Amino acid sequence: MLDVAAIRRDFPILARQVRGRRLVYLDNAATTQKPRQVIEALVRVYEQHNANPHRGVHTLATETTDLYEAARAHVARFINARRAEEVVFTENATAAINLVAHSWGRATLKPRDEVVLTHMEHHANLVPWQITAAETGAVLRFIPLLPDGTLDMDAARRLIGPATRIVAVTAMSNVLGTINDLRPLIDLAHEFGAVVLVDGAQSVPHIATDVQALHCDFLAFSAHKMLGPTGVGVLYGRYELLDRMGPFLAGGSMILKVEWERSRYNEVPWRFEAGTPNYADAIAFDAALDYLEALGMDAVREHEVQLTAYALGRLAEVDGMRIFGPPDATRRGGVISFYYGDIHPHDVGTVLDYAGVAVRAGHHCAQPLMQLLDVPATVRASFYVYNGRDDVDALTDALTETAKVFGYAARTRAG
Amino acid sequence: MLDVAAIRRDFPILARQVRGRRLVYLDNAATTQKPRQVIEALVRVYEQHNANPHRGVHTLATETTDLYEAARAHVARFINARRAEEVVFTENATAAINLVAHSWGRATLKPRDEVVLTHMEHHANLVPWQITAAETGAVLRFIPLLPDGTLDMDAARRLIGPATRIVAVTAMSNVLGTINDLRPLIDLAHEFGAVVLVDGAQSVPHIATDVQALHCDFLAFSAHKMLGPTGVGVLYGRYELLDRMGPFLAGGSMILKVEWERSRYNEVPWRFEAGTPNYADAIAFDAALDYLEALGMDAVREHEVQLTAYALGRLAEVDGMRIFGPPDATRRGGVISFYYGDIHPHDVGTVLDYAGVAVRAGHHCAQPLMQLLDVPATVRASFYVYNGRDDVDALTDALTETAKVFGYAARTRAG
Amino acid sequence: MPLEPELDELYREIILDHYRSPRNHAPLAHADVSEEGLNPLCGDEIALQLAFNDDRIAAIGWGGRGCSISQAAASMMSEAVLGRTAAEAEALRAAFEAMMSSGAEPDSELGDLEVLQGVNKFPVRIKCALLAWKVLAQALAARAGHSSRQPRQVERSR
Amino acid sequence: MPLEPELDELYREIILDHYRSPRNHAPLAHADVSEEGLNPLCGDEIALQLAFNDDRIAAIGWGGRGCSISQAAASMMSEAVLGRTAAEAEALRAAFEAMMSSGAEPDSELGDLEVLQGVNKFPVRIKCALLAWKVLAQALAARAGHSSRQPRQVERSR
Ligand SMILES: Cc1ncc(COP(=O)(O)O)c(C=O)c1O
Ligand SMILES: Cc1ncc(COP(=O)(O)O)c(C=O)c1O
Repeated sequence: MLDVAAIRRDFPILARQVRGRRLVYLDNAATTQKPRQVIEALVRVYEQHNANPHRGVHTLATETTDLYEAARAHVARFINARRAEEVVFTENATAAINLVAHSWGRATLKPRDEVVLTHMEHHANLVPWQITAAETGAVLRFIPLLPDGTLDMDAARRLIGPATRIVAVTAMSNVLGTINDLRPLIDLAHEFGAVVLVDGAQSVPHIATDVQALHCDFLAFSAHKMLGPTGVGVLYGRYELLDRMGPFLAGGSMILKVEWERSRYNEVPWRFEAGTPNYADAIAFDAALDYLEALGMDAVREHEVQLTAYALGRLAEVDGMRIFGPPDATRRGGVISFYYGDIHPHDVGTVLDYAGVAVRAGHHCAQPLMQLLDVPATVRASFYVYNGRDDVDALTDALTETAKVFGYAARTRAG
Repeated sequence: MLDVAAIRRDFPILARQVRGRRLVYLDNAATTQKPRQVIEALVRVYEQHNANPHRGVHTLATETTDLYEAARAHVARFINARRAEEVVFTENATAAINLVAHSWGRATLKPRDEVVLTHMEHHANLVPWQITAAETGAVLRFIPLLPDGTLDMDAARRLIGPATRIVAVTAMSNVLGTINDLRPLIDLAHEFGAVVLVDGAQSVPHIATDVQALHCDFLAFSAHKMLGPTGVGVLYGRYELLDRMGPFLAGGSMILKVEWERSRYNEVPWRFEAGTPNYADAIAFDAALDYLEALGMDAVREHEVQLTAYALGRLAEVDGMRIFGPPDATRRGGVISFYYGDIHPHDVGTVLDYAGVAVRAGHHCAQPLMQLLDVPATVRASFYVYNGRDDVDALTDALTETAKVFGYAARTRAG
Repeated sequence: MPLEPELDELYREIILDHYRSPRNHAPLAHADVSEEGLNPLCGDEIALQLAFNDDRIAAIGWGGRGCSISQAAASMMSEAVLGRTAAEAEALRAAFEAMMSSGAEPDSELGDLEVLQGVNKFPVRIKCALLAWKVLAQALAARAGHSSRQPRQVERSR
Repeated sequence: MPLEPELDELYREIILDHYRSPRNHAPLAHADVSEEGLNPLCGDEIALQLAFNDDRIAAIGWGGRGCSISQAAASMMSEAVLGRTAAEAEALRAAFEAMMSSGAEPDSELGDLEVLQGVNKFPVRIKCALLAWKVLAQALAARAGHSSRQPRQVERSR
């Protein structure tokens, strides 16, 4: 089990007050807070090593290059990639998916080829495919959801077939919390020679990830959702696949030999990293991985399962509460979306903020899913390593207050 | 004049030693060091405000959004843009140029349309245009250089004509130091209805920039080359132009309304910022602009002109020194590329590093220009606000040592 | 955990009343202009219809969904401009926007609308209060002939 | 400002000698295999040609330009492998690479090549010392029939 009190002491922002109340940060699916170990690593780069990597023979440049490449190697180990060269640093998970939609998608897809997505994709794993489909004539197909918020696997088996070129699917829904059972989907896609991109933005921070065991071809995620700094995303790609892909962004570092009219491109992964990379943040991300590994990803998961089970129980006691996603905490991540009575999520969010409780209220970059759920938006509480039961209690207490403001007859049965 | 000793105290890394010697950092054209004011601003974001902007109603999200948008407004003021919405944050200058090559270029260029570049462009302002040209059938034309390293304006007048759609030109060469006289070029391009992209990666950090006076349509630059953190670039674009451009990267935030098969895109500039932006670094960049404004951009320029003049003089005393670019310090930036006797730049760089002097040795992401100069690479020393004459002296002293190692008969006439 | 007075300033009784019982909340059978707008952050949507008698707003109808502030603001707006000329409605809009954006002292002619001033303390919600008024501005502009054909977006959410 | 002893370790007299007077530094008139490689950081280029007599390297020629380390390493490599069989050359290459990459104690058969061990302390320059040897590996592979047609790149610079 995690020692939440000790962990909290590592996060300077958690000492802060919001409108005179303790900050209860439950917006972790959007971005997480940073432990001082990560902040210090960032400061250390700038105070001791800073230089443009890959371009210099001097000491600072050598040090920065080594630290940057060590971060890459660490990411590779963290997801059990075969080699460091399978890790491309991008600006965020969104840029990582765009890289695939562009460099793999535009080069590969032909009219009527099928791109299979699901009805729970984040805009980041939907809009790039809309654009690539429009450019190539490929067609989008969507795996629908069952009423409990899980993927309809029967439908998936009907949808994935010889026309399928890529299946792009999230490992965990940022709205429903659903953890998808990816292996059967991936095996199915591979049977038909399709590749599989996994959107790991919500899963990699919370669940131990092994790309070799998963058999996925691509995996995208963001450092800022796992204690790391902003401005760093990761695209993992199988080496053979990356190696066959043309560049996306072009400029310095991604080239091997430039002439006026044409260029030869560099090896993977540098072929995909044009210009000065965000090395300082990538190096600080290395420290975030250290932090998570010290906690242990299995302990992180266990903690969140327990906290989610507790939260589901407490919220179920609140009258008029409509909770989305699978009811079983072991089948979902620590992300709980709900609609409270007839109170608009935006209003709930504002009142909760007054209680110091930071939740997200909105469409969570999943507008079409909101339509399926038949709500304009939801309130979403999401957990991480520094959250405890006291945070869940603060949430439910504040919801009771919200009901009072709006004259909604909310009662907690046991609260 | 700048108080170099006082400025140095603001830069923690300058207290560091390299192999027992004072760090003499002369690799500023690659990236600059960061004052503690910037590092502290970065720490402050993470310790006090951090949340995903633009997506939340809670206090932290509001604060972060305000700080992020304030940074955008500050950048707009810094370059005298008409409005904050003309500033798009990207990962670096390279990504900013790619955005234009993609969203403007691919949508606009037709076969045989002409893209006019120059023989002094950085790969970042060359390779994206090669790719866009290959995709659209447009043709690249190059403005050649005169022997003193300035643009051949007669040739430019012959090259720019009715077929020209865009002129993409650097404001200052990162190899030669040449400061281009852009206004005549821009006026010429506009006469023919072409748009002009200015690569300001080297100029904006060193010379006061006024996009309205310049009449440029696009301007790209990087925060990390002007005391700011890594991972932040800027694309300035005239509002009317940006507003007509389709998106580049796709995902959260850049959309207005998403349906399963299609999406409507957000307003400018957010249309071009997909996913979670690198807000922490953008906010710290704001502090870098504060720092530069406190020094005064005119004082920065004046300081560099004087230092460059001094350095050109000292280097000219070194026997066997071949200096590239305009001889007049008022017509160039604080970037000096040279070739020393028959000693390969890589070797010079290594020996200088032993003296604590960090310079760049290589092709500086301008491989074809190296061929024009008929050298495999150059050594490049480049200055910023914390450099003084003592740094230049350290450089020339170390060059004398280099000659000794290689048995090259170097003598400084006055040293 | 008692609520802060500030929160009461936001959710004034009159606002909640408009939210629960919105006025003019139905489409018009015969509209001269129809416009819509949306706020992508929270998905608030407002569709507005106006019917004119000469230059005077003779009938108004609106629909949409969203948070209490956006819905109450739309309801209050519909009451406030009904019966006014286009120019008067525009003047009211300007006065309202000034109050919301700059925190300017409310114009006395704003009447009931003044209760929305409390929203000013919640920057992230200002867009909610302005949404209906922005759609009104589109509708007035459309009637004046500067219409943009497709539904215009309103403001980017904050 | 006297130079550090470490720097002398890098620029040993024998290295500078090879740099100034490179051996086998001319194209072969009749080559059995030709390969080239480049290091994008500093623009070092090595073009290598081998002529075989049975399995033995009967003639070697190289060209290119680059820093002292890359040029001296190419010169020394060319002397070291001339007259050896492909298998012997490959064994020498492996021993050299092990010494450079891992800092392993030099294999005694490396002879003069040992002077390049000092480069090991300059991580950024190791690629320079290895460039010629990587091209040799390509050439031996090409001869063995695993040739890749177009000029192969060598290592990404550091
Ligand atoms: C003239 C010029 N343009 C563009 C760039 C690219 O900047 P960045 O690597 O930050 O994208 C640089 C610096 O490397 C430069 O000197
Ligand atoms: C499931 C999912 N995919 C992708 C993303 C995009 O991540 P980012 O905004 O860091 O690019 C997010 C988070 O916003 C997410 O939750």
